[in-house]
Amino acid sequence: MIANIVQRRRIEVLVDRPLVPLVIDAANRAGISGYSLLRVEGGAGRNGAWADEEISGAQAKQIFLAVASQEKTDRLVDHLSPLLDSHGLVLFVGTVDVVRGGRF
Amino acid sequence: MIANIVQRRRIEVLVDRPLVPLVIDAANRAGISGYSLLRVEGGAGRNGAWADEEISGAQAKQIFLAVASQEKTDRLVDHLSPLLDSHGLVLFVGTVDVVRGGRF
Amino acid sequence: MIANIVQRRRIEVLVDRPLVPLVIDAANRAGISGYSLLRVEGGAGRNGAWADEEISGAQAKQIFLAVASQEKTDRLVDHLSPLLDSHGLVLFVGTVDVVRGGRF
Amino acid sequence: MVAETGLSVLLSPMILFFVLGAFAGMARSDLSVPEPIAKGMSLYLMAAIGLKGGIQVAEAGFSSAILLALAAGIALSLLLPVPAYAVLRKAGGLDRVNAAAVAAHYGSVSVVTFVTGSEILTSLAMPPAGYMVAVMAAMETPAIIVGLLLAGGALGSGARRSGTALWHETFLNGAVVLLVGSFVIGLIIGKDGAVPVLPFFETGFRGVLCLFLLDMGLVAARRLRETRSLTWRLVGLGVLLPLLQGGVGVLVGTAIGLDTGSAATLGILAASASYIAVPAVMRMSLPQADPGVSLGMALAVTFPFNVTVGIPACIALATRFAA
Amino acid sequence: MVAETGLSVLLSPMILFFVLGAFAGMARSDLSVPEPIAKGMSLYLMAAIGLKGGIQVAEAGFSSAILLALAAGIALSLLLPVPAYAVLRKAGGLDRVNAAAVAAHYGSVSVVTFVTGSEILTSLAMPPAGYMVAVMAAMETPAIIVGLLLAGGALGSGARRSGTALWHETFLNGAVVLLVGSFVIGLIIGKDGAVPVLPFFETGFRGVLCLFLLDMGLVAARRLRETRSLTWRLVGLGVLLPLLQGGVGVLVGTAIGLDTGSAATLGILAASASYIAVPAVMRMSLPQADPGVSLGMALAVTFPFNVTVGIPACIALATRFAA
Amino acid sequence: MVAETGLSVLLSPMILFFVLGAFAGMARSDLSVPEPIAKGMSLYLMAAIGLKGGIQVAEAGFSSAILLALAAGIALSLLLPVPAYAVLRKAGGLDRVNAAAVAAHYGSVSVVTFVTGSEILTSLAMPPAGYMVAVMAAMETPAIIVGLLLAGGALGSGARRSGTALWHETFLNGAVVLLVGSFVIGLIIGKDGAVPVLPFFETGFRGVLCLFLLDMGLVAARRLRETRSLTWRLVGLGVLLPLLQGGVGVLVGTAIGLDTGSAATLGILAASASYIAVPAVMRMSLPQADPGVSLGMALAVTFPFNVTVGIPACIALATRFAA
Ligand SMILES: Nc1ncnc2c1ncn2[C@@H]1O[C@H](COP(=O)(O)O)[C@@H](O)[C@H]1O
Ligand SMILES: Nc1ncnc2c1ncn2[C@@H]1O[C@H](COP(=O)(O)O)[C@@H](O)[C@H]1O
Ligand SMILES: Nc1ncnc2c1ncn2[C@@H]1O[C@H](COP(=O)(O)O)[C@@H](O)[C@H]1O
Ligand code: NA
Ligand code: NA
Ligand code: NA
Repeated sequence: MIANIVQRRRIEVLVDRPLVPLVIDAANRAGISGYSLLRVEGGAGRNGAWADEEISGAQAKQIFLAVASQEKTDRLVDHLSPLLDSHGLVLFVGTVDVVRGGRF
Repeated sequence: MIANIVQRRRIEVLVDRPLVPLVIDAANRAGISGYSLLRVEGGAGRNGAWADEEISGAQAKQIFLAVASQEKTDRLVDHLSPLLDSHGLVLFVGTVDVVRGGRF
Repeated sequence: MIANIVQRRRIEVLVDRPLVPLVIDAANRAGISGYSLLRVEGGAGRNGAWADEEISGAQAKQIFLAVASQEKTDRLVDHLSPLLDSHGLVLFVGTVDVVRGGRF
Repeated sequence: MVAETGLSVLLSPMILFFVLGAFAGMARSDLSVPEPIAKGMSLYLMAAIGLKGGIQVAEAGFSSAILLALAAGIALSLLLPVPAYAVLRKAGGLDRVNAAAVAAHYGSVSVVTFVTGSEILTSLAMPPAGYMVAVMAAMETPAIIVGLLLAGGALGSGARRSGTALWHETFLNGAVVLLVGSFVIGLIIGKDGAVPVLPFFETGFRGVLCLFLLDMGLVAARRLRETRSLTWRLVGLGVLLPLLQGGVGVLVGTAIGLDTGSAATLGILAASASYIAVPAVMRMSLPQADPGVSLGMALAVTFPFNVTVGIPACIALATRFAA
Repeated sequence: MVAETGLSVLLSPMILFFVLGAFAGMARSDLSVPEPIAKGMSLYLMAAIGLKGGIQVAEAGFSSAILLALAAGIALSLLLPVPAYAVLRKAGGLDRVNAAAVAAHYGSVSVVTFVTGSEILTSLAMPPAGYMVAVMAAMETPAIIVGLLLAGGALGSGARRSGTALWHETFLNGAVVLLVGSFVIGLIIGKDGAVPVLPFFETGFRGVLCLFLLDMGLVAARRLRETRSLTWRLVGLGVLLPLLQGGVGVLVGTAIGLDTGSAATLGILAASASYIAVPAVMRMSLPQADPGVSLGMALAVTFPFNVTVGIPACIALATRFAA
Repeated sequence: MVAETGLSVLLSPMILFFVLGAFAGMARSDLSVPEPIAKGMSLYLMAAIGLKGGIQVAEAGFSSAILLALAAGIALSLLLPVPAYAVLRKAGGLDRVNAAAVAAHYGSVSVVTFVTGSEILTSLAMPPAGYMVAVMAAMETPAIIVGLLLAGGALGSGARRSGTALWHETFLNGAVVLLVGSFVIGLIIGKDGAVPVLPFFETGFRGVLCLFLLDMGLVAARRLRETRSLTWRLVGLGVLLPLLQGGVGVLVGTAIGLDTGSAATLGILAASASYIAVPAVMRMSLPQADPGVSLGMALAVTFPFNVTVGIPACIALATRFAA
């Protein structure tokens, strides 16, 4: 690979739609301003199975996906950790190579 | 990171919609009860390109996404391996850090 | 795991919908013929926040997801690198274990 | 009369489509209505009833009855959650946060229950007054504030966002904005101005309601099947609360002098439980509450109960009071 | 007569929208109908025809013709896959599993082909009887069972799920439930009860069909373009099978004494191939079958052929038999 | 007259729904129209106006006016971007690529502005001629080519794809295909052939337009709020360009002898800016252009301006010229 490549963390937070602003807020406070929201169509967890056909959108979920430096990731994890159980978030962090990753 | 972090496997299975129950079934037998289903809007493979505008939903696909321990992952892979070719599944497994991952 | 497992790269390219054919084209030239397109429902970046409710689909985005060998991945990254800034693409590459990965 | 009304209700196409959906959901059929279609139909229904309500008020003119009915609706939405909370804690065995969340759902209203009730009343030649749409919109959100007060200390944790954010969610909730907005548009354009658009909002109305209720049946049945949060006690309360609240609503409506159809509708509103506006606000403001409990009760128990039994019961009661 | 019918068919707005879609798909235009909208339209069309069929039967009353037609339909769905399977193996060069899967598609029916045929027949003043909707619903799934038997040993691999799951998929398939359910609702409410909802299900019907056929044209053309599984032989069979099966259907319909429109419709049903119910079940029960083959033939070859040539041919044949 | 027309326009249900959407978007309400529903409504609107235009031309017969109007429309689409480009560079401070992209948007047209204008003209008893739909379709894409020429050297980078791909995008763009296709279908079937499908395309038309404009209001307001690319100068040009271009359009329309309604419509088309066809092509062919600038101006400034002020202004001007 010719381009300048850096390692960054790839953060995924599975979150109920009405709580997405909370996660974005936490990300902004952690210095993460770039993110994407993926559509989740269904799933299962401790509360049984769900599908987003629900008329009430309150339980529909999205994946908040952000690529960020280790440092910002740590800050985001710090902000979200206390909410994981109370708000039913699921959070996991992988590692990716980013081309021209300086801006993340 | 202050929270207790563990390493888990991140499993993705690309699967035709009508076959999703098969994968969920295999996951349950492997002890994996938490998962999410992501929307896939199109793609291409050995059978050419497709888009989910198809009137018949039989070829629309989803991504089955689950985070689980190495042990459960191995069991799921064992269950699904024989179906990869016959049922046209695509399966890959990454590694992620999970905060408060005890329950996975 | 009993099956024959190989390591492959997992490429994600965040791309505006009208530019997807460009990425597919680059992938084909890199020898990557299998890919999936994921729905992205919103996000934020240097140009502020967006949601795909936009009436004009020109700014709606998809994630181009492909699993490929290191070699093909390098070629794809080479092809796309010059476009990252001019076309506003976001590209990152992770590592995954693939069962029966010979064909990727 | 009750039995008769009940039967004619149960054999109307709308209710039969609901039953079909419930059957398909119970039997695990793969029948499903795409989520954007369901949301599109609910936007259509809300715009249509808002518009028609506004036009009717523009025709009938303002009256003190409107203000009385609005005040009664707001009072019901504010007060009903209190006894409901007590019952849910005692008889339902819920903790503070969950009881408060459920109480807020039951203090608020269900748009589709309202629409179904209005259609049935219209077919029985006692349509509710046009301003009842405004009453419904006014009842959507007061219960949320009471619910949060009842949850009390629990508010603390989400506090950072909840000041303005809550206020905002409460008054600028999509359903409220669309209902009130269409109502005002109806008021402005009046009957004559509405001529070009009414065909759309009238021709399709009952048919769309059929398909929407088909989906509601599917959703209610699936939720009943998948839920792990409902106990038999809670199911019982999901039947008891609408009966009690519906009775109070009809009583209040009759007491303030509403016509029979409107009094019955106030009862139907009081009996109904929100499954759109309130759940989203609760998820944001009381994230510790289990949505499985509140949505399970509102959607899977109370909604089907109201559509089949609660509405005819409110109508019968209002008719008796009127006689 | 054939030519005349054919021309008037080809110049109807519905078929012209189909042709427009096919043109756009062939020319790689980026015109597309969002998938939830397409699904919403198909729910609407199925509810509408179920309802209308039920209402017509409620009007006309039950008769032995209904039972005869149902029996004929089920028999066709069960038996047609057998010769189709033989032809697909011999002339089409398909292996056992794929031949069985395709045969199941052709034994079952296409709702949109049925609707298009009914509209054309109605415009020619020989509408099919209301109960033909029930016949269609009855023909949806028997072919699936025969297809799986024909696939024989191949069943083994998916066997774990296939016992109850298959039974379930077959009888509680969404399309079947909605068609039969709406039919029963139509039966129950009758013509009078349907007054409030009919405007919705009638006013929009042909227009929705236009937009749906626009999408079918797009989908068929794109599939034809993208497919890698179709050979010229299979394309030929995609034209031959509907002609043969359509002929048999018209013959049987005439033989059991159906009126001309209904006999033509039985032929159209026999000639049509499923692209909704069957593909999903096959994907589940015969995952080794290549959906590119069966959907390619059913959607990209047979559907366009039927809509433009097969339907007029069936009508012409039924008219000749009647004379 | 201007004021009067303006007021009656502002109080029509369509514009009031637009205002409601804009209010909800500004107030950050969570009201939203699902994206597939919005796309479905725009397909419906385009099919309906194409069809109706074709039917009207089939009725009225071809005339030299049609060719004149088509030529005028194409000329406007080709020429208007040139002065717009100059203004955008000088007064707007945009670089070459962005000025060219924005100029292309303003040379092209907005379908919804056209439809809204036609409805208003019809309510004022001066409906535009049926062929104006064809004029609109003809104006959709010429501006794209001029825009790319203006961008000049910048074309280089995307050059590989742009030869055939651009040609293709330009002429087989989904909106163009659907508009022209439905127009041709209308021409073929004529008034009589359209009887079965017209109820769908007429009954719902204005109501669907209301809901679509509700969504446009939401989208425009949200874009105005989120945008980081708009300067006050660009906002000013988003008002000035439609006024100038609209004036030229009305002038040309009057000069070539169009009736008042059609001349006003040519002005409305010239004043309107594309936010569907052009943005997608620009994103592909001029990826270096910031879509925030062009969409911000077209959607968030010019569209609301036209719907509330620009359309009445064009109508008033055309009426004055006619007098
Ligand atoms: N192990 C997992 N892997 C992926 N998604 C999960 C997992 N566990 C839970 N989820 C998702 O998170 C949601 C909430 O989970 P829970 O908090 O367990 O109720 C579920 O409905 C799933 O969509
Ligand atoms: N290498 C790949 N990376 C990501 N997705 C793939 C890949 N190969 C196949 N797919 C997806 O899997 C589907 C089936 O692939 P196939 O089994 O090759 O026909 C395709 O339509 C794609 O959506
Ligand atoms: N760090 C990030 N992580 C995930 N998605 C991102 C990130 N940055 C940008 N994006 C996505 O890429 C789009 C374009 O970003 P930008 O090029 O910064 O305008 C955004 O709208 C997001 O959807
Ligand atoms: Na209530
Ligand atoms: Na058949
Ligand atoms: Na213009």
